Amino acid sequence: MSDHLIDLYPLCQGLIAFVNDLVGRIMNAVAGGIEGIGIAPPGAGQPLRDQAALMNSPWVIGLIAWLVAIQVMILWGTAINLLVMMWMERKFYSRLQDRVGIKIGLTSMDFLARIPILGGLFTNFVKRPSHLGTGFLQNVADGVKMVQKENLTPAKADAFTFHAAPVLIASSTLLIFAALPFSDGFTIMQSPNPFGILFILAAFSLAPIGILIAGWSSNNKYTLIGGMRSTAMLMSYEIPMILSLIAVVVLMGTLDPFEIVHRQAQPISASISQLSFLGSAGADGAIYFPNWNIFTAFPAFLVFAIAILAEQERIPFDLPEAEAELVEGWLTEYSGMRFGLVFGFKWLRGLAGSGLLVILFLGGWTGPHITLPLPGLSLAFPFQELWFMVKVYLVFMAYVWISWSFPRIRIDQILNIGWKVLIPIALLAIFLSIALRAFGVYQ
Amino acid sequence: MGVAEEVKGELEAKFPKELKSSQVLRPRAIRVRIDRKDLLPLAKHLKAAGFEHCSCISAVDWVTRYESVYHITSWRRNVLVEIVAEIPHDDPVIDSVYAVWHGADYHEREAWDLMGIRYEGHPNLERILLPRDFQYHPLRKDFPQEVDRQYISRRKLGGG
Amino acid sequence: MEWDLVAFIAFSTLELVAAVLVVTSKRLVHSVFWLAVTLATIGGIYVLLRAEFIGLVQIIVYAGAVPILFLFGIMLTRRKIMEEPHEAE
Amino acid sequence: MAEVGAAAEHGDSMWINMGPQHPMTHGLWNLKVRVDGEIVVEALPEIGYLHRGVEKISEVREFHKVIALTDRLCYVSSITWSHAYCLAVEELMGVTDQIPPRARYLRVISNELQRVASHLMWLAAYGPDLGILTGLLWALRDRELFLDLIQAMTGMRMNQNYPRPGGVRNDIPATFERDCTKVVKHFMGKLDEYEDLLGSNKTFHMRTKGVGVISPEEGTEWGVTGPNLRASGVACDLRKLDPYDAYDELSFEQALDKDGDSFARYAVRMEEMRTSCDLVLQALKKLPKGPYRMKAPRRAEGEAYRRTEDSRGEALFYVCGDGSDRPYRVKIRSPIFCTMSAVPTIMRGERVADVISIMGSLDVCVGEMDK
Repeated sequence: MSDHLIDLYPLCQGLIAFVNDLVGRIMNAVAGGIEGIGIAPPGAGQPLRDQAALMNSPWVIGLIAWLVAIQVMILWGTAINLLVMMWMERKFYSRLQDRVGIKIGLTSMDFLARIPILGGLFTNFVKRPSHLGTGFLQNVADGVKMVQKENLTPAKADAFTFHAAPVLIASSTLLIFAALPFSDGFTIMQSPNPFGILFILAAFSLAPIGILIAGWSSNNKYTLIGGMRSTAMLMSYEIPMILSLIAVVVLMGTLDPFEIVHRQAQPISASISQLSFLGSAGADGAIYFPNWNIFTAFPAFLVFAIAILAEQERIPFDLPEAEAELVEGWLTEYSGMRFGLVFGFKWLRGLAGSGLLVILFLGGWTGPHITLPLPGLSLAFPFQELWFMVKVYLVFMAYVWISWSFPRIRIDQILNIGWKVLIPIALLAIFLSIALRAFGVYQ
Repeated sequence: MGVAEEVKGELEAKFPKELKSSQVLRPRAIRVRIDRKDLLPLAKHLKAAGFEHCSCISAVDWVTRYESVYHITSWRRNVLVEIVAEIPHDDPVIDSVYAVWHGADYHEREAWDLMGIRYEGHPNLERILLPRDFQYHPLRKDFPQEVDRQYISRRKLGGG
Repeated sequence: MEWDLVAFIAFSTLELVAAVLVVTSKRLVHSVFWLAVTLATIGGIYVLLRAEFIGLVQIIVYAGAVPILFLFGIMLTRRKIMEEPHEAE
Repeated sequence: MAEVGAAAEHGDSMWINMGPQHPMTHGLWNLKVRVDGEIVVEALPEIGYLHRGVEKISEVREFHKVIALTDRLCYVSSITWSHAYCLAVEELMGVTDQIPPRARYLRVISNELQRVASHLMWLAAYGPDLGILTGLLWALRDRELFLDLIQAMTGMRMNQNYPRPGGVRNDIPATFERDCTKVVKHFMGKLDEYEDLLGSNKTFHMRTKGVGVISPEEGTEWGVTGPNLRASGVACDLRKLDPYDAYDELSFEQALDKDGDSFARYAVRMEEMRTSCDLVLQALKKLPKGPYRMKAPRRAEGEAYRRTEDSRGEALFYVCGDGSDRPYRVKIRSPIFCTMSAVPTIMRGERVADVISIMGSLDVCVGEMDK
């Protein structure tokens, strides 16, 4: 646990006081110059006293502090991560394909060199501006392009559901991040959170309705088939996903993500005493073998990882939008930013899925760290969010690796794998977990 | 005696009157020339004799007559028979060999499309390369080659 | 003010309106959409009643069940599900 | 259109247009499939979108000027098409026996390089069909090497205009042999990488094995040729059966498979790339000295045909002359045109997702199909 770097409450208090003061000064300057109006006699100081009092009440300041916190979390949790993950995927699969990939970056903006003051800093950019960047801004450019495009509604489409579906998909995906903790302190639903995992699953399971509605309402055969396939696939992979989750829950005895992560941070000998030779939590800083669920519930991990791969509609399972046969699947008819929304949310689902995988099986945000000797603070380094993001990105990279080296498989094969392979393995995993608990091997 | 002479001998023995001429082109290819009415019996005989592959059907407009040229291959015996069936110019009709070799399907449709030879007995003799509402058979010699170009240049001269 | 009461009134109003729309909608998909809204708001009411587990399970199960209902609706009703342009002629 | 409307009324099945603008069609054509759920009940290819009237235009051009048209029959396999035309014209002119030996070997080399480039283009298109974009990038990367070689040979990167009646356009540059050996040996190593990515990939097997099976009888009946028929086990390689150029002086085995499914077609094409590389190396070793072209006559009379093993199957040119310096009639037999007539038979009973797997493995080239 580390202390807070910034306390938001006094910050917001100071901010509001500053705004109040500023407004008062302006009012005084404006109204004070007009004689006879009398709303603000010179020297009264506070023209909007009651309002200022309301704004200064702890209730409002607390609300604003909360909003700022939520905004920062959502922004960092989704928007920034979305860009980072898209960039990582594009760069990574470019290397797999023996090429360099996207290169638009800050250095590509050669107008920076023409700004008189900053010009000296950016002179190098002029020569081959588009060949110098890291490519991070490419996704921003794509997003801007999407925003500029027209939002078309097909003539015979069912306008209400056609427009409602992206909202449903986007909002349900964002709901996941309300309960997905990035660290002990980083969450909107605070610890303890007894049904956090259940909430995430509930939010995960809302998207198929949106996809089905989107596919139907576009009034296009490709989207209809894509929507049907997508729903069939997501439904049938949710079952092994939840079953494999039950195996973990049986081991851990809780649905609280914080509790699950804390239990995984302990050495494995704390749960299985027979494995004490793997090291135990002794002195501070001792390296020990952690109690991650990937070791104790490996079949469940396998099933869960494959199910998450399907939930992301990534390539071995991307039949719903198999571009070679169904053009773009259920999102064929969407255009402009509405397309960008539903398309980009695939990455957010990937982020949420990878995060869930890390929390459930890979020890979440825990890992070896040192405490930085800062005056007045006890900051852990690498801090918890960094551990979490490193793990999530590694898991995500594994998914990218898989999806760019496999062909997509057929819908009947996908469903066969789901029902005939994954569900038996998941049931086996539950059985194993129950056996571990029942015979007292796992405490 | 090579395999081509063998096949030629067989055909001459089986169809003594029908073959107008027969010659060996290369060690593994022969050419026979027949009238259009003898096509189907010859085709059926060839099919029974192991010529299972219909390579190509070409239609040629020799102004005085049409020719429908069949290249029939046997993969196992490795020999090719080129059948030149003559068709009178005023009545461009010939029997379809679709029932013998299904591979003739698209070739006959193409020949009908481009040359206007009607293949009797073809199940679906429609235009294949050109639009359905096209009215001419462009590979005929009386279809002027330069029409389109003149049309385009006139349109250009007219400013459109 | 009792926020629980406000939320309850909001949820139940939404639920009632959606439930009415389920029955009155002419198109299959609209009914399904409103059905999903109805069931999700019932989940919200469960949460308000301090039965979080039931509420979340309600959402998981019914969000899963509704698309299957919809699939059955499409498969088993012989109505045309798409606007075929040439059928208007 | 009447039957299409009737089927839609029936309600159980629906028509899907895969084309003319569809990721499945590599080019401009339309495959209408009637599906019952995911099963294809009926498939109707619609072709002709790219008809340019090559046969008609050829009739007003001199014999050697037609080569510029045959180059453009298939943009990924220009040399093999022009080569087939030149062989037919030489036969018509009666100079087949007088082609200089060096020209015959140069033709083999250019043909085989072109075949590898064409098969790589097929592989590049087949990858994204099945969802492996990595395959596309890898195949295009290696195709670039072969395009460079062909460019060194012919001077052009695309639509190479190389064969001539009587030989080839120009001799190879001095460094060609060294470069070619290097590239071909490098590429033979890369072929094993493709085997890792595709051939030994279980998911690839799931998509291609047992899909779109063409039986030998069916394939021969419908006029399927080339790698597609050899995948069914019919030995129909015209380089062996009806040798032209220097093929009878080189030793090679035709690639055969027996399953006739998409995977067999993939395997045959991969094997053919190996064979082609081997042939190039052999021909380079045996390359005789001497002139690379003879002076062919300008006029010709009569009829002649020649068939060659194109990258996609049996290419046949039937050329007639009336004694002038222009062909009287040129008939092109396109292998894909004939394969397309078998598509309704192959497709029946397959799944929609497999339509892509099958059409991709057939290697459609619309330019030569529509002429």
